[in-house]
Amino acid sequence: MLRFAVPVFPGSNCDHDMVNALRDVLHVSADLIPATATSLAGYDAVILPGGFSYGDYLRSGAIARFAPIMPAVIAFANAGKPVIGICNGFQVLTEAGLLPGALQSNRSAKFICQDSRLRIVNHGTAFTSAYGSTDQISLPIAHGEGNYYCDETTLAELRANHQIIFEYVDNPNGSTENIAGIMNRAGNVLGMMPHPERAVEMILGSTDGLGIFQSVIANQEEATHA
Amino acid sequence: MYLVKIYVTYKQSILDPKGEAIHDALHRLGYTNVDAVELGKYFEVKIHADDRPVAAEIDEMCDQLLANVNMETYRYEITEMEAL
Amino acid sequence: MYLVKIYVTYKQSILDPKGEAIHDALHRLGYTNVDAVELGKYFEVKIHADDRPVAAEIDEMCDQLLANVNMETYRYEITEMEAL
Amino acid sequence: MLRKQPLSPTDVRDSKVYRDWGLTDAEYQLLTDEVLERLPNETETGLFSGMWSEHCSYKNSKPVLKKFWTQGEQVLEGPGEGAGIIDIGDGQAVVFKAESHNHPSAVEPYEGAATGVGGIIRDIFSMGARPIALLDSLRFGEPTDAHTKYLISQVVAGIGGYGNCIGIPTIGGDTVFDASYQKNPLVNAMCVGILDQADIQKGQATGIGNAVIYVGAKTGRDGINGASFASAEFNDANETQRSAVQVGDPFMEKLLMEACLEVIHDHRDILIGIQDMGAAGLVSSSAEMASKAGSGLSLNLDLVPQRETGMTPFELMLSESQERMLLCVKAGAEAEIYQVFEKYGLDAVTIGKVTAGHQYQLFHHGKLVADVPVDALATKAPVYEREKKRPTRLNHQSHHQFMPRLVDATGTLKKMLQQPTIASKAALYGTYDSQVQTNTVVKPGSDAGVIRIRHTDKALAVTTDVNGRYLYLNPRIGGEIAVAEAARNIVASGGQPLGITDCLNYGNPEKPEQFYDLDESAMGIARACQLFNTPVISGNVSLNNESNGEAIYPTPMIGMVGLIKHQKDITTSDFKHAGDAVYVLGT
Ligand SMILES: Nc1ncnc2c1ncn2[C@@H]1O[C@H](COP(=O)(O)OP(=O)(O)O)[C@@H](O)[C@H]1O
Repeated sequence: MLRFAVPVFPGSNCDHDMVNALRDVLHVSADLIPATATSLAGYDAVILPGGFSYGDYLRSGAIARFAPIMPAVIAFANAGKPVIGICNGFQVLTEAGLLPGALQSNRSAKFICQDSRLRIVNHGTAFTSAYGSTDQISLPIAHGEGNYYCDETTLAELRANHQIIFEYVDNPNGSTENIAGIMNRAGNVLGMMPHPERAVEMILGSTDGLGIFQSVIANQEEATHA
Repeated sequence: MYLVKIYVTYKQSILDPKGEAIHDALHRLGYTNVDAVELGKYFEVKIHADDRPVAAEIDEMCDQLLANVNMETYRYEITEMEAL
Repeated sequence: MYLVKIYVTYKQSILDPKGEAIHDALHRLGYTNVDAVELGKYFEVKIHADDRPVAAEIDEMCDQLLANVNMETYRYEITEMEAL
Repeated sequence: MLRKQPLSPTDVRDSKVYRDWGLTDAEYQLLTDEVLERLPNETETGLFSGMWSEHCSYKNSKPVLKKFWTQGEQVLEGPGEGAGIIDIGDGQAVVFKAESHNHPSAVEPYEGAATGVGGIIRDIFSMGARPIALLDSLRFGEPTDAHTKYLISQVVAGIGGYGNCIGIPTIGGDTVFDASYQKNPLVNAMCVGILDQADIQKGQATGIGNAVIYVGAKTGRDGINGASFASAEFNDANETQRSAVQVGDPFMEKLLMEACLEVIHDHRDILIGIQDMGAAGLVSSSAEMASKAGSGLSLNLDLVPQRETGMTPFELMLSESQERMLLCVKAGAEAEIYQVFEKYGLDAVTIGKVTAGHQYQLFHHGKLVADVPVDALATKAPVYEREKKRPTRLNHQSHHQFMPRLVDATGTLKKMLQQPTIASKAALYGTYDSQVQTNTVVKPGSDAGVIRIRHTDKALAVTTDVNGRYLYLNPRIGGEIAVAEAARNIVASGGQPLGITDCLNYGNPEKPEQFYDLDESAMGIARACQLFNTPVISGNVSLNNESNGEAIYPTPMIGMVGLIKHQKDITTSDFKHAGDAVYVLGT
């Protein structure tokens, strides 16, 4: 069975939600890993969860980026294994330099919690292959600093390399080019503001988030069997 | 046209959780010679003169909106700028 | 012992949503002669000397943690304080 | 202001400084002549001023609260502990309580609202429960002037700022705008938690020699004697003498909550009692823990973690610094507790112990600075039977039924929908994370918020309601209506009402007409609760909601929780399909 690691920073609060989704709905193994751990040996994928790491008291993700677990996360990513950052996790990944750009305060300067329609921009990735030809999905967002910013050069590179994965249909937060999620150039690190782990059961309103995890699982299983 | 730099900081007895968190983070990063960190707000306001003195208006703005005088203090510097 | 005042602000080209929101609020309160508001962070850091120059250490802290150089710039002033 | 040299007991008496701290001459006399039979020193007087405030002693409201209906076979813990508990079957229970933070929010709306949320969350996890939902009940003036708009935006930001950060979904509430609340906004927060019945905790300190451990944030000079402040009336003259405002630290509270729940679950053999430090801070939590258990207590104040230097015993005991808890732990097992808190980077320090006898003793710099009977603090506060007089406004009521004359139905409907109180509140609750913890089935915007109980087929429906205008017109019937409205919201969501919590927001009870409103509406609430079988299991009283002599509408906020046995029975308020029939039920 595939093993997922979910690092828990002090102040993470979507860590249990992620593990519940992985274990109860996707039936894979998932462990909460304290941010003080220094190894991710034995894991097939890492997901940095949402929340307010260290209170997000400086900039979101800025302090978590130096947590003891982060060198292991960076090494894991550099080894080509899948790393996903969701919401605060995305902010940590940009602060850590694993993904380009930064996440700024929402244009409204307010926290926004709502469902958001997303366009899947690139279907051929390790994170989106399970969506088939599905064009749009709906996922909840819940953030105060989800306004993606990058400079022109970075944007041109993101475009040229098809690194933009999700775009908002109705941009809720002022993100550059409606960007909701991007991946790194190598295609193994994904960062996104919307919460797929909140959309894995019909009773909670939607199962549109499943595809991301199913893609990772299918691709990893293929890789281990190959 | 004036450029006003406004500094808003917590009063003495008020807890500054953000400053504390940053202080701790700096220590973990090895800057152990940092003894205290306070985090305040810094505003750069551009304003053009109208019928009343700029300083009086800035005081009023700070009291009303930019600072919370129950727990924060403020100070500011006003510089006259070349009109563009 | 040194007192270091650090100012972190957004780079020129970057829109500052919180500054905008405050600008709008000031206008609603009748301060219509305010032309622009930018909101930055203001740190007061107390630090005692160790083996390396304070300025070099502050630069490093800012680059590493206090500012995000992708979108922010910083400047600072160092004052020597009386030891207590 | 406090001096460096403490006042002597005779100075305290002669200067009547106790008045500034909220004690009346008669209360001071009761203290000296009957309770202590001596003159209290400055610190002791301070302890009593906090403990005998309305906020801690309920001295004005006790006779009223007695009228509430608090029984029912579902009740595991009624009013008295930090929060009430109701059985929901399968060995599980739901814990809930509401708290007002009206005065702090009027002074500093963001932090006042945020710390209100922080306080009610501690009440829930100190019972051993994991908080699973928050609600907020707000009353503001008409949102036309700049100051009211500022209050609204800051209060809402403060509630969201705390709840979103700590990771508890805000799934409901209610918001009303009326000129009656212009100068005295109401900010009431409710928290709901869930626990296994085996984990139920009590705030008690028993067993001679057992350790009293302080955990969480350091103590500073914030909100000194806030309990008496909260119980005082506003007027423009005391604008400047308000005690320092508390700042909330939801990040700290998140760590504190996780650490406390870990102690409760994994170290229950050594944990004897746990209580949060709320109103009147350290004195209130420690005196109540000892009094409830019939124990004595001795504390060494030099050991209290302090954020500031030179704090006096008065300041240390009455500080309302946030994010702090007090634990009573078996002697010898302290290290086990320290280890848990250390893992979360939190202070955990033994500051005293349970003693034989019934004295409450405080030591500071090696000296005994307070030595009073525990019960004098916790249970001997005076209780007032206030005078009650039917308000003259009720005599001038018209008994004619109002008959609206409708000429332009569409126009009238549109106008009504534009009323701030009736219009959608999505712009406010849209800034609250309503889905974190991934259990929210019905988000704000329907009748009640609904959260499923993971790994079961059950769900809970929760709502807050009250229409102060009805109580203004008829306090008793208005009280009944408030409970009935809450019950309708629960039923319309598919739930069976289980019980209620309340926040009794009223004016000055020393005015007979205000007391009438309080007393009558309590009787109305009691009757309705009995009828619906929804006992009152917890609550909070906020009096003196007046500014310059004008009271708010009587506003007893009702927070109700209902059980949905099968998730398939969850219903929502929106119309589902074109062509469906629409029925009107009731009279
Ligand atoms: N301050 C608030 N916080 C959270 N939810 C709120 C708040 N105010 C209103 N709501 C939500 O808005 C919806 C409508 O509320 P309300 O106007 O009081 O409805 P009604 O009176 O019809 O029951 C409810 O779901 C309620 O929970």
